[in-house]
Amino acid sequence: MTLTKENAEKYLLQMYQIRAFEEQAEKSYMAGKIHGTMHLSIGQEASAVGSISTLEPTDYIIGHHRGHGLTIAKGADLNLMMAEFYGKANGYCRGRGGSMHIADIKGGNLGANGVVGGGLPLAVGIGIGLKMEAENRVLLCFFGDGAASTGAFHESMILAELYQVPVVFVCENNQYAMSFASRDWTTSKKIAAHGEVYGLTSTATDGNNLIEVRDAVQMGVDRARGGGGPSLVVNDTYRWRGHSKSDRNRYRTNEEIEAWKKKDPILKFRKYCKTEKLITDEKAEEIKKKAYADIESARVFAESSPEPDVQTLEEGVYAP
Amino acid sequence: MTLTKENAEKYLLQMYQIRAFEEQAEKSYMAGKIHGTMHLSIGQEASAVGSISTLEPTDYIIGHHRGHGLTIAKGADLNLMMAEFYGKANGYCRGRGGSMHIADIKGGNLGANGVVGGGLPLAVGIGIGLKMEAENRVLLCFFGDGAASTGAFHESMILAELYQVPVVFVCENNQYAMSFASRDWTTSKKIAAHGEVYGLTSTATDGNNLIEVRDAVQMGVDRARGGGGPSLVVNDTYRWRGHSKSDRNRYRTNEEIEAWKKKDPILKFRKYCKTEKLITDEKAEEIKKKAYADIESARVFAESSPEPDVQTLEEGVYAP
Amino acid sequence: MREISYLEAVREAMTQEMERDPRVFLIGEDIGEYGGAFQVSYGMLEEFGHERILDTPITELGLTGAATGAALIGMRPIAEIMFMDFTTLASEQLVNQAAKLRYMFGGQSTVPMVLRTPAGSGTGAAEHHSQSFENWFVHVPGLKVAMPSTPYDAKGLLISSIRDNNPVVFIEHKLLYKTKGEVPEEPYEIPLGQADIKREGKDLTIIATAIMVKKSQEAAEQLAQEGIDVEIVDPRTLRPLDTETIVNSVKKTGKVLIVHEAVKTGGFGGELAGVIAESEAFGYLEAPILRLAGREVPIPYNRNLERAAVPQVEDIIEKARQLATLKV
Amino acid sequence: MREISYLEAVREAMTQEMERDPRVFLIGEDIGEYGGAFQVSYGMLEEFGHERILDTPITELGLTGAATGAALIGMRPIAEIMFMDFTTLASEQLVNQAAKLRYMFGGQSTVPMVLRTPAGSGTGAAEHHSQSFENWFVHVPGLKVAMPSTPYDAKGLLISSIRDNNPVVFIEHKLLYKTKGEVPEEPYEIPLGQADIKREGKDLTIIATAIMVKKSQEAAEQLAQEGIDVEIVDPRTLRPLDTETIVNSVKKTGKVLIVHEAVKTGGFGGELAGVIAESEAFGYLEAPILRLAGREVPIPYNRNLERAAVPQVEDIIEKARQLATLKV
Ligand SMILES: Cc1ncc(C[n+]2csc(CCOP(=O)(O)OP(=O)(O)O)c2C)c(N)n1
Ligand SMILES: Cc1ncc(C[n+]2csc(CCOP(=O)(O)OP(=O)(O)O)c2C)c(N)n1
Ligand SMILES: [Mg+2]
Ligand SMILES: [Mg+2]
Repeated sequence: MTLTKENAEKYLLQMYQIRAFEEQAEKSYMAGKIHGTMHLSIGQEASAVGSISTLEPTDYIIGHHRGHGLTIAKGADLNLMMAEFYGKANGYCRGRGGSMHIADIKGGNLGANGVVGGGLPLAVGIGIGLKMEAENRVLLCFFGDGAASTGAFHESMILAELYQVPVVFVCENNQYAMSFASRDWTTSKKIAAHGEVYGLTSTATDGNNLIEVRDAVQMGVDRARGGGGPSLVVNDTYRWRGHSKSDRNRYRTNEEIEAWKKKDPILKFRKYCKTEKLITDEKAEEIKKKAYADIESARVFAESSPEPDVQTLEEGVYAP
Repeated sequence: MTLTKENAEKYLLQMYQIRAFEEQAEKSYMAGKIHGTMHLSIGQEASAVGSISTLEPTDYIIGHHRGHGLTIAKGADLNLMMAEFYGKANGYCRGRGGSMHIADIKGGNLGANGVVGGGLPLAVGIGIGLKMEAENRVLLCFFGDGAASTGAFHESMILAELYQVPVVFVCENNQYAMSFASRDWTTSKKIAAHGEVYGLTSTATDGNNLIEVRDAVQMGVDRARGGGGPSLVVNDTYRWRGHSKSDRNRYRTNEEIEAWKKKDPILKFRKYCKTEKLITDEKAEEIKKKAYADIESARVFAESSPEPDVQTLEEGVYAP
Repeated sequence: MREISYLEAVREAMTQEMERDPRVFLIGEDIGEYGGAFQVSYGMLEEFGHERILDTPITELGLTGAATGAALIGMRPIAEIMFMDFTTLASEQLVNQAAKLRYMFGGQSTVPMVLRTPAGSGTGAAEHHSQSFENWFVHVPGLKVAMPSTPYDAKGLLISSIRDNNPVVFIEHKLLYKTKGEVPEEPYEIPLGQADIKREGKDLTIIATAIMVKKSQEAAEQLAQEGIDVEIVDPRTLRPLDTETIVNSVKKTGKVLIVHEAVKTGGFGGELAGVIAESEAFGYLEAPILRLAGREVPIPYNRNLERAAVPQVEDIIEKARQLATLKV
Repeated sequence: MREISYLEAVREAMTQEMERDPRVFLIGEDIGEYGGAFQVSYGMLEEFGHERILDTPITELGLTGAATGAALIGMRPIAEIMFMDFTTLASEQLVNQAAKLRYMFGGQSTVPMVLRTPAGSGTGAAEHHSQSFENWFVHVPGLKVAMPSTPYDAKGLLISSIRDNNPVVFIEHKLLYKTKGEVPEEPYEIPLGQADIKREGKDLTIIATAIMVKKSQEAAEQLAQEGIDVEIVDPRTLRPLDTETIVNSVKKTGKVLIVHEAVKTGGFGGELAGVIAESEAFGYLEAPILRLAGREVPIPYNRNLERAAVPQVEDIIEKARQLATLKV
C-alpha cells in the first residue's frame, strides 16, 4: 500500500513517542520514582506502529507485558498512560495495573498482560465475540517468541482456526524470552511454519521495517475483515534493553546488541521516508522534538497527579 | 525388519488377548460387576502391539486412558490386570486405579492416565531421567489425536526436542476425541507435520497394519537408543466401540463403523502371516482360543479375588 | 409443582437464558452432538446451532480463555469444563485473567461469564475424575462460586450466574444430576450470596454443601427419631458467603458440624470454621466446631474405598450424635 | 555463627544436595546464565553444567511434568516456577500427576521432587506476579507444603524436601530473599511437619507464615512494651501440619491470632482456625479466633495500595491489641 505523507508523519511521531516514553520510563525508574518492574520495547517500535497502523479506530488490540509501544500505537492518551505507569489515581487503570497491565478499553486496547501467553486464549474469545456482534471489527493479538512455546499458543491457534475468528496474531520475535534464545529452538520462520500447519496464513517479516510489517499485517486484517479467518505474522526484531530491571544481559554479547542497534527501526523508516520524499530531515527532527515534548508533559502530568486513596482499595473487584 | 514365526505368533496372541480382555471387560460391565467407566481399544490392537513389539523388556512405556491394549502388549500379568479392572486388592494398583490407571512399574509400564495429554510432559521427564541414568533405555509415550490439541502436547514436543530425550511419541489417531472428529482440524498427516516443525522425525502409518506400525516405531526406537533424540509416529486407526460407556455414537454413522471393521487389524495381520507362511489358519485359531482362555481364567481370578480392606484407605498416599 | 431433575434444571436455565439473550452462548468439549459428558446440553445444538453451541477440541486453557475474552467485549459465555479435575488446566485463565481483568484495568471492563463444571466422586471414575476444588476458587477475589444442592437451586442460581456481571464458577455434583425436585417453569433468580435453611432445628447446625446437603437431610431424619433436632444450612453460594444466616443459626443452636465432600485439609470447611470462630457466634458455642469432610486421599477406584473416602449418611449421623453430647 | 541471606540459604541447600546426590537436578525458566529471575540459582550453571541445570522455554506445565516424570523413574528434580502466580499453569501436573501417581498406582512408585516457587507481594509487580496460593496445595493429599520464614529454616527445610520421597511444594517469599540470619555451613534437615516457636509468650498466640512471621516479631516487640506478651508459632510446614505445637500454644495462652499474606477467604488461616476450633484447645479459648490476612482484592500496582492489600506490622499490632482485651 502506498504511504501518504500524513501517515508517514504519524508513524514517525508514534515511533518517537514510544522511544521517548520508554527512555523516560527508564529514567523515572532509575530516579526511584517507580516501584516495580517494567519491560521496554526500545528497538521494536516498527512492529507496534506498523502493525497497528492497519486498524480502524473501532478495531481492537490485545497486548503483552512489553506493551507500551502497542498502547501508544493504538492512540492512547500519553498523560493517562504515564500516570498509570506512575501508579496514579487518574491513570488508565487507576494505578492498579501499572506498566504491565495498561488497558484503554474505550480506545480499543484490551490490555497488556503479565502472564506470557495470557492474551492468546483471550484473543480467540474476542474473535468469537466479534463474529457474533457482526460489526466487521478485527483484533490484533500481540505476543512474543517466548509465548509461542506455551501451551496457550497451541490451543489458541487451533481454536482460532476452528472458529475462523477475525484475528491477526502478531508475534513480536525479539530473539529472546528473557534469557532463552529463540535461536535455540525456534526462529521466526519456524513460528510461521507452525502457523501454516495450524491452517493460518503465516508470514515472517523484517520486523524493523515498518512498511514490510504493515503490508504483512494489512493482508491479515483484510482477510479477517473479509471473513477469511485468522492469520499469523511474525515480526523479527530485537529489544535493545534488558528483559526487565532484573536483567544483567549475561546471555548475550555487546556485539550482538550493537549489531541490532544498527538496524534501528526508526532510522530505517526515516531513511525510507527521505528517499520517498515523504519526510525531510528537518521535518523528522521536528517530529522527534514534538514526541519528546509530549512525553515530557506526560511526565509532568503524571508526577503532579494524585496517588490513589487507599480507602478505594476494594473498589472494582466486582462489577455491580 | 523380518518377522520370525515366534514373534508373529506372539503378536497375534497379544492382539487376541487385547480383544478378548476388552470384550470381557464390556461383558463384566454390562453384568453390573464393574463400577465406573472404561475406554475400549477394540480395533486398535495393531497400534499397541506393533509399537511395543520394538522394545526390550527393560524399556518403558507410558500410556493413556485407553490403555488396556498397551498394558497387555507390554507383557502385563493378565490376572493382576483383570483384578485391577475389577478393583480388587491384588490388582496392579490394589484396586485404587482401575481401568484408567493401570500401571506395572516393574514391568516398565509407567501407567495409564485419566487426564488427556497428562502423560506427555511426564514422558519428557522420563526421557531426561533415562539420559541421566545412561543405561540406554528408551520410552514409548502413547497419546490420542485428542491429546494432540492440548497445550501439553506443544510444550512436551518443544522440551523433548530441546533435551533430545530418548522417547518415541506414538499418537494413536482413532479419528475422534470423544465426539470431536479429528478430520475437522487435524489428520494424522497434520499431526506428523506439527512434529516435523518441532524438529522430530515424524511418520504417519496405517495404524491397523502391525508391520507398518512396527517398522515406523522401530526407526524411532533405534534413533532414540542411538542418542538421536525423539521422534513421532502417528498410527491411523479406529475405535469400534463408543468412547466410553456414556457414548451414544451420535456423532458418527454406522456405515463408517462398518467400513472400519472391514479393516480389522487382527484379520489383516492373520492374512499377512498366512501369505508369508508364518501362521496357518489352524494355528491362528488355536492362538485365538488360547487368548480367550487366558482372559477367562483372568476373569475367574479377578472375580474370586478379595476386595480391598477399607481400613487400608489411607495407605500409599505418601512414601516413607 | 412440576418435578424435573437437577440436570434438566441446569439445561432449562441455560436454554431460557439463551432464548432471552443472544449474547449467551455455550463453549466446551463435546457439548454439541454428544450432549456433554453428562448430557447436560443434550438437544441444545438442535435449538441453537453451531454458532451458539461451540464444541471444542481438548483445550481447557484455551476454551476458558476464549470464554473470558468473549465476555470482555460484552458476550455472556457459559463454558463447560467436563470434570472439575481439569480446572487445573484452566485455572490460569480463570484465576489470573477472568477474575482480575476488571480490577487490573481499574474497573474499565466487566467479565460476565459462567464456568460450569461437575465435581465429586461416586461414579467409580477414580483419581482424575472425582475431585472437588471449590475452595481454590473461593480463595480468588474477583470470582463468585455457586454450588447448588437441589434442582430448584440449580436453576435459580444458574440464571443469576448468567445474568451476573462477574465470572461465576458454577459447581454441579455428578450424583445430583438425576435427583428430582420441584422447579418452576418460568425463569427465576436466586441471589448469589443467599444461604438457604434446608431444615429448621434447634439442637445443632449442620452446614453442608452440594450432595452433603442431601445426605445431611437423610441423617437429620434419623437423628430426629433419636431426639436430635438438626438445622441444616446450605450456603448455596460460597463466595460471596451469607455469613449472617450461618452465624444466626449457630447462635440459635450453639453447636455446629460442617460437612463437605472435598478433602478436609485446606477445604472450605476451614473457611466456615474461621468465619464462625471469629464471629459473634463464638460466644454462643457450646462445643467445638466439628468438620466432617473428604479423607486425606485421592479418590480411589474401588467402590468401597471410594465410598469410604467421603462422608456418608452414617458418618454424619455418628458425628452429629457425638456433637449433640459434647460440652465445652 | 555465619550469617547468610535467605536466598543464599536456598542456593546452598540446592548446591550441597546436588554435590551429594547425582540424581538431583534443577529445571526451570532462566535458571542458567540468567541465574533465575531472583538470582537464586546464580552461579550454579558453572558448577553443574547444562546436564543438571535445565533451562526451559516458557512451559510451566511441561517443565513441572518433566520434573514429575523424572522423579517417577528415580531422579530427584527441583523445578522452579518463576512466580507462584504461574503455578496455575502447572497445577494439572502437580495436583493430578505428581501428587497422585503413587496412590493411583497402589504404591508402586514414588515421586521425590521439589517444586520451588516465590510467592508474595511487595515488589510492585502487580496482579500477575504477587499471589500466594499455598492453601491450594495444602488441599491436595499427596503433596507436602513447606514455607520457610528464615534463612535457617529455608536451608533445613529445603534439604529435607529434596531428600523426601514425596512431591514437596516449597514456597519462598520474595521479600525474604535478602533477609539475613545464622545458617550452619554443613547440611542439616528440619523435619517436614515440625512447627517452630519463634517467640515464647503467655498472653496470646500468633500463628504466622513466611514474611508474616517477621512482621509478627516486629509487632511483638512493640506489644511487649505495652505489656502484651505474644507467643509466635511458625508452622514452617503447612502440610503435614504440626497440630500439636499449635494446640499446645493456644491452650497455654487462650487466645489466638492467625496471620498470613494470602487472601483471607479460603486461605490457610481458615484451616488453622478449623484445626484449633475442633481441638481440645477449643475449651481453653478466651476469645474468638481472629484472622488477619490479605484483603479481598487482586494485588494492585500502586505502592500504597499494594501495602494496604496485605497485613503490615501496624495491622498486626492493632489486631493483637484488640484480641488482648477481648473476652468471650
Ligand atoms: C507464564 C509465564 N511464565 C513466565 C513469566 C516470566 N516472564 C515474563 S516475560 C518473559 C519472557 C517472555 O518472552 P517473550 O514472549 O519472547 O516476550 P519478550 O519479553 O521477549 O518481549 C518471562 C519468562 C511470565 N510472565 N509468565
Ligand atoms: C484434560 C482432559 N480433558 C477432557 C477429558 C475427557 N476425555 C476423556 S478421553 C477424551 C477424548 C480423548 O481423545 P483422544 O486423545 O483422541 O483419545 P481416544 O479417547 O480417542 O483414545 C476426553 C475429552 C480428559 N480426560 N482430560
Ligand atoms: Mg521475546
Ligand atoms: Mg482419539
